Amino acid sequence: MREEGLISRAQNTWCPGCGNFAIQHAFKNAILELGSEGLSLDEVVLVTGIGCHAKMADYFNLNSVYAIHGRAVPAAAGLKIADPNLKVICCVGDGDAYAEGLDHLLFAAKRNMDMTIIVHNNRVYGLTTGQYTPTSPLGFRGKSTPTGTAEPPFNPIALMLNAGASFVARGYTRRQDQLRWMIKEAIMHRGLSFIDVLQICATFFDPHEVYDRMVYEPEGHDRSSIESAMRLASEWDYNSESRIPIGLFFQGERPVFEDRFRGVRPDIPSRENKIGMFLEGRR
Amino acid sequence: MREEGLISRAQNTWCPGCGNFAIQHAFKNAILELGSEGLSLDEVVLVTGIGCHAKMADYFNLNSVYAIHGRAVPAAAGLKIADPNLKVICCVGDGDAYAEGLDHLLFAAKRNMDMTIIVHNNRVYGLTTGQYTPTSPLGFRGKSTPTGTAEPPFNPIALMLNAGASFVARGYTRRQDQLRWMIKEAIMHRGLSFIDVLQICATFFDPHEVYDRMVYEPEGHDRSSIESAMRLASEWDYNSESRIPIGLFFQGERPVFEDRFRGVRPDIPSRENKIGMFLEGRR
Amino acid sequence: MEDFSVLIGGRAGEGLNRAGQIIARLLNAHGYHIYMYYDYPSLIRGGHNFSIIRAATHSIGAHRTHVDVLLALNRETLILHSGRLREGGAIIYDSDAAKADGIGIPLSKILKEEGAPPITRNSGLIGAFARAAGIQWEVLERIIKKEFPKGTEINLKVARRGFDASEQKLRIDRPSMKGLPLVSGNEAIGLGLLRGGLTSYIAYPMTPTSSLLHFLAEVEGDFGLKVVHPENEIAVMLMAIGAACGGEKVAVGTSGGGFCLMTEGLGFAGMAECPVVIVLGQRTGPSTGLPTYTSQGDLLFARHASQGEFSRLVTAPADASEAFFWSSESLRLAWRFQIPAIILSDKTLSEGYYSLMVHSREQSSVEESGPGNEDRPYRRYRFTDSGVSPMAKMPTRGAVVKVNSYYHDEDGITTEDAAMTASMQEKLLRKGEALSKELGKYETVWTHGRGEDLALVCWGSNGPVCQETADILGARVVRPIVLHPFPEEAFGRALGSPAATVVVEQNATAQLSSILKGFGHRVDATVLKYDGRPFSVEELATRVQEVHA
Amino acid sequence: MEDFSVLIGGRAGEGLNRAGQIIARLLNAHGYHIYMYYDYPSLIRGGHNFSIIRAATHSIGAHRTHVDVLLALNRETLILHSGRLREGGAIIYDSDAAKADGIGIPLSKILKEEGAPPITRNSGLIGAFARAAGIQWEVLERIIKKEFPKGTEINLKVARRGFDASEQKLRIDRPSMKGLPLVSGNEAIGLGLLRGGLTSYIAYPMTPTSSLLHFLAEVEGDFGLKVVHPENEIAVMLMAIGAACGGEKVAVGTSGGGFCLMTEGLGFAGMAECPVVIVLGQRTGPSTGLPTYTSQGDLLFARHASQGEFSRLVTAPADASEAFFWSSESLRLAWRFQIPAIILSDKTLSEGYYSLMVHSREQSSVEESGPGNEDRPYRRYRFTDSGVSPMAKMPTRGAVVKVNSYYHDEDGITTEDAAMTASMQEKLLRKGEALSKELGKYETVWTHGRGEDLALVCWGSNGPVCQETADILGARVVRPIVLHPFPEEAFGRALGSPAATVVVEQNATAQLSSILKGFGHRVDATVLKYDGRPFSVEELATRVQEVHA
Ligand SMILES: Cc1ncc(C[n+]2csc(CCOP(=O)(O)OP(=O)(O)O)c2C)c(N)n1
Ligand SMILES: Cc1ncc(C[n+]2csc(CCOP(=O)(O)OP(=O)(O)O)c2C)c(N)n1
Ligand code: SF4
Ligand code: SF4
Ligand SMILES: [Mg+2]
Ligand SMILES: [Mg+2]
Repeated sequence: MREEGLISRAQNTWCPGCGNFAIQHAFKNAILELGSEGLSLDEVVLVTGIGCHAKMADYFNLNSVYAIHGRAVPAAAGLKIADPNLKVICCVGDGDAYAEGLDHLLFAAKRNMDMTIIVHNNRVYGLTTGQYTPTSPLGFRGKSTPTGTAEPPFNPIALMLNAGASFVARGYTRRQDQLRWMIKEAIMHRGLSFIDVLQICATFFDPHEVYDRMVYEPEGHDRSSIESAMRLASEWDYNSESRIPIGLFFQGERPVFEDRFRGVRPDIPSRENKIGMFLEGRR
Repeated sequence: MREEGLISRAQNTWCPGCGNFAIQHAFKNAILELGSEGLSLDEVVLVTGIGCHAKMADYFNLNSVYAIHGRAVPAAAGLKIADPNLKVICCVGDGDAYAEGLDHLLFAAKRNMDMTIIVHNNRVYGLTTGQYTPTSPLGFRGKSTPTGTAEPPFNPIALMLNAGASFVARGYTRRQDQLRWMIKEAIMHRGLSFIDVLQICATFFDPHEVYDRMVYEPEGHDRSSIESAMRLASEWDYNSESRIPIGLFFQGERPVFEDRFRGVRPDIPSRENKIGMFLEGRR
Repeated sequence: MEDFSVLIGGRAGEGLNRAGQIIARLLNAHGYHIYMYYDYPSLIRGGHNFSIIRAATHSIGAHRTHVDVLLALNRETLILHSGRLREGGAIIYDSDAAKADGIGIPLSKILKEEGAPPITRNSGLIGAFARAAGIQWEVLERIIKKEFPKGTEINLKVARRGFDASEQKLRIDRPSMKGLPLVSGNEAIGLGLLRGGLTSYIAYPMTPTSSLLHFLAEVEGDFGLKVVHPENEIAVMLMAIGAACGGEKVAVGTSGGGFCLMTEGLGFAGMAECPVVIVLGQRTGPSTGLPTYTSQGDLLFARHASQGEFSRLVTAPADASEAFFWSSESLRLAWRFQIPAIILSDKTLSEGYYSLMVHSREQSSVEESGPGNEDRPYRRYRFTDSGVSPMAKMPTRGAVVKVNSYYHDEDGITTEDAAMTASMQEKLLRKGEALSKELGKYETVWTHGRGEDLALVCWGSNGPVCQETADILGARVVRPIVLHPFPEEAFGRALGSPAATVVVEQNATAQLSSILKGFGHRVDATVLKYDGRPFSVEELATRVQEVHA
Repeated sequence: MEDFSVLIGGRAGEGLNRAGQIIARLLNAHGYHIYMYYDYPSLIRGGHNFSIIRAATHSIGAHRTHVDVLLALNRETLILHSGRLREGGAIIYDSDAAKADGIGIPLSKILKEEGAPPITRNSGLIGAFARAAGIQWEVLERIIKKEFPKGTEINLKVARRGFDASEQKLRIDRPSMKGLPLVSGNEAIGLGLLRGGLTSYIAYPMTPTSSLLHFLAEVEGDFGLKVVHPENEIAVMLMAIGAACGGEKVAVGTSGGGFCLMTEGLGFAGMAECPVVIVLGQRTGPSTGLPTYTSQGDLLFARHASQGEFSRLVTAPADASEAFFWSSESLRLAWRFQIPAIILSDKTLSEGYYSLMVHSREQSSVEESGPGNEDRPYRRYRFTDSGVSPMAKMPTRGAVVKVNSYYHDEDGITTEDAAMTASMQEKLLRKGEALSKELGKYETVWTHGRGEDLALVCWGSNGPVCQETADILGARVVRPIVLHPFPEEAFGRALGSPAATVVVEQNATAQLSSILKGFGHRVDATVLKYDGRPFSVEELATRVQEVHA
């Protein structure tokens, strides 16, 4: 199937102007570059939740697990347990990963599993036609909250730093080059890579004017320091109209959970024997 | 039933020496004091998960919801939505609240619901006989990890600060007075109160020697500053043998989610009319 | 005309659902009974959407294969649906987008000339339709004004242009008069719940019940309702249980995937005797399946979900009118017996539009069973003959209310005693018997027709299409509305002994059929459909004739 | 003695389960068939625990009401269980804790004198028992040495003191010889899974399958297994699916509450055709219920869990030997047909100890169906006659493997097409037919006895107790081992036409019975038990006689 190129024959059904196109584009180029640098595309698996973002699974001629809403991350973890060498990338939504399945996200960070999580953070439920998500601003009027929400957003960058992710970044769909670069770095990083991508939703929530005005790439930021990363993270609370730093906030090194399964090989032929010995001991 | 006193007739089945007794004791005294200060005990509801800790629900002559594993917090949230005046206290376990139902904990903090969450953090699954939990130290040998875990613990204090809890504290079962005081303050605090109580499990994990040696009450700490609270939180990572600050880390003020339901009264008698009017508009 | 259908098609994001509703209103304004089916894929823009609006002088709740008028916003609509047009039917289309043999309206040109936004295109088509159907401009004008509080002017302008560019093709020979209220199935459910006393609605969005959440959130203020959209369906169910403990009358809504996540809480509600109503909107499964298409695949799951055994109520209304009635009653019965009640809807019912008939049937009285004075000390789980204990909310002055997911004694304190366990299990099931008895007062099985040759047995939203098919074939319809506890006696009486029984279901394994067999009923054939699309009348008639010559 | 029982009781935390196992070993060492039932409440210390160890010269898997020897670590044990002692039976008790008519052993005194820790008390009682049963010291010594690699000396000392203070009461007249291997039901399941090719086990602890997790974690290194205990059961199920995609042969274990949380993933596995084995250990529900007691309350839930319709395998082994066989086969069949397979265990089976007989029955061969060269381009969901497509793992060189929870085409790309939807639904169910055919090669229905008067029908861990009851009553037993797809033909053949059919179940609504009725079988009476305690032989015999005079 991949002979046909990286983009599959599936019909694209995102709205015109949707920020998902930008992520798709950056992702495609990142993969192509990694491919030309020697990465075997056979070993890439794209895992998604359910939502507009998740159509990524259909659109690429790559191994994919088009999972269920909120549960991409544990499915990805299972793949890594099976084969620690796989390059597993989760494309998840903000409703998906910050609401329905938040726990899994934090546990992937805690375990520092060697995979990449890209959150298509349009700050709205796109596919279910526009309800607030955990990163929608306070007072957001969505279809489930027509008079405005009564809860301020999470700061996922801070949460993931706290939970132990070893690569934490924020992207913006209208900063294509940086996004591509970040996705590449994330995939190559050994450990849990997390990118919160500010994505515009053309139909239900499009703050691109604010983003265009507010995003900036901090200079002289020490990426190896959790403290500086935390400080950077707290510059924007996903709510107020303040400056929004984008880029790689933190990159560190620590043991990877699935390494304990590296080299584990089930010795099937000798199993009958071992079972026999076990039972013998129980006589 | 409460005529018989605050402690119910249910037979207590905790192991001798269990840290739960200390929490029970502190809780009882906190409630008694609040009662004598005018709190109506009719308005107190104790909500628990499932685990050794959860037997609290049986042991008190108080309204209680002995819920299911990991799900005390959303049940408590439902009570608050029904009646914002209730004093709802969740006694939850570390397996319960940090593993099975972590997401709910964070969302309660995000919404700053006016309730109290006391985590009986014995850093082990007690009732299911000794498996590691999200706060067990790295390398913990439990029944599900006989060769030691491969994942470092969460720092729940930091996570909850990040998620938006407006009262964040750490207690220790062998600091009874402080614990009682903290529980009282937590209950009276308007907003989400969170106390992570270091509890010894006499049977499966008893680091009381380390705790006794390491815990201290920081002086001059500014409880109104999230930053200082974060700094304090990072002094101990639930893993290494370092000093362990206990006490109230942070207390702040921010809007409470369920306030939007204060004063909402369903006008049942006029309903037929309103439904009729609605339907009329649809002809 | 006594019975005719209009199909309007175009791309997602062009407001096809809305357009369909306006056409439905137009026809409703002439006193027709209306049914509208809306077909759309799971995406926000692009892709093919269409609505079939059917109007008839008798009560309906199904679409027909053949349509009388085809309104095409694009070429695809013509390609896909021209075959449906009955001989002599009219095509009205955007002549700037396609070519056809019919009334062409140059919509792009009109929009350009009027400086109108793209979303008004369908107003042009609606205008053209109105003229073609012989509907007076004034009627259309009134409805557009009502339906477009924003953008009224521009929509009126475009509609008028369409109207003027069109020509009369049909004759609506009914007087312009008020029809019945036109509501979606989900609106009917919501209104029914409100009527039954709903005070809180908690849900996480999921097709096909998202629009129930939206509707109730919209009317929250009017009805003193509390609407909450939490982090996921586990939280939804647990919050609902907590809210019920705090005295709310609460319902939740979801579809299969979310219902899976609620099953643990469902069992907790069963054990703890916390009432809750669950609106389960079925869609094509398994798993994510076809999110925006219909199914009746969750019947057995709904009956048996969660470990262990407890009483529950499962109903499957057939149309908006039944949904209105049974949503209200489900809530009342859930609270009366302190059990979970599941309303099995599906995409067809939830998102279809219907003319609502408010049944004059007597409603069950809610016997509010708060603790009396004789109940001191209060015992949440006091044993009674019916199994129903007095339910005190938290707080209740002087009462200690203990709710518990473990086996417990009458006070709600955990027990592991064998005898108490057995007694509590029996109490949980005794409530089911009491419920069955109460249900004896209701029309739990719906019947239609007289033919003794053939009985069509069906459930839920297949009711109306079976009714029409039965009329065509001279058959009878027997349809259980309550599916658990199964109204065996009423069903047996209703079924009688027809020469043949054919069960019609929107699933692949004939789930109702397996229930019927369990009660010893003969099933001669099944007619199953599992491609996500509801039966049309013609289709079902053919399918039934295939198995019953 | 051909058949006798020993009950040992005391408080939680005193090692009663362990003590029971040692007694079981002792008797096993004399070549008896063994069954041990362990009864304990949900707490860690205190409360009353007891084990009944039964030894017989024939194969057994149930306890009896009457015991021959009562070993009491405390007064409570005497109060609760003296009534069980058969005439002439022996009581051995801690004379420092209670008074009784029997052999008193001053355990506190002994422990004090030996400077032994409290946990060794039961060794004293075991020593006393050995002497009373006429077991030679050497045999006991050997077993204690093996069972207590730590604390051997002190346990030996205490045991010897008990031995010396006791007197012979019974006569074990069998030679000391090796018995069959003694394993718990969970160990049998674990070993069976390993035999079937298990490479990963993922679970969140929950009684009664926690000990399966513990066992597999313990042997992880020996078998090159990957054992993971994640954050919750949702993660468990999804990780398992991911692992299966990555080429693992994976099983998960849980009980009802955890299974609820897995149901959404179960449907995903069904739709995406990812094989997975689920060990579902039933306990007394609904909800948290009685965590440490038994039940057969989840049969219908297991058959119908998750929205929509897909093929699955549900088996319910009766004892360790069947559990060993069917765990292995479930794994093979799950992978062969790419479906979820549920092994329905319960507390009785999972935590009971049994003498294991390794059946020599032929195992099904796993037809590994990786893509051949003719499969280019690879299509994960290629249509085939059997419905089973070649399954390539990720990564497979040159293959793009697309797994999907939506309806999809053969490539795994999402579709909303009506015809493709229907075809995929049929594919999912066609695999079930292929599975049924394959199951035709197995003994899917177990029968015992010849009586034509009465057939006892049961399932799961009730098998052995029904067998003994049938022998007493001259009845037959018919027991389906496979419960889905229901082996209707084999069952019908096995049942024949007995004068009466009585269904025995450990639940309150007779779930198997309802399945049988659905297939048109007559059920004359049911014998149900739902207090969490398994039937003893005497109890069941009485209960059956009550309904079948
Ligand atoms: C268990 C479950 N609940 C709800 C849904 C319905 N659903 C599908 S997509 C979606 C929201 C998607 O929002 P997000 O994750 O932000 O993705 P986006 O569409 O914005 O890319 C929901 C609620 C579902 N499929 N499964
Ligand atoms: C859904 C579900 N999964 C698993 C269990 C089994 N279970 C009961 S208590 C418990 C762990 C309790 O640990 P923790 O919350 O730390 O409480 P503790 O016993 O230590 O106080 C588990 C896993 C359950 N009851 N429900
Ligand atoms: S709804 Fe929003 S996120 Fe979804 S495809 Fe359209 S623009 Fe993109
Ligand atoms: S197991 Fe641990 S936590 Fe549980 S009662 Fe015993 S000492 Fe307390
Ligand atoms: Mg989103
Ligand atoms: Mg714990």
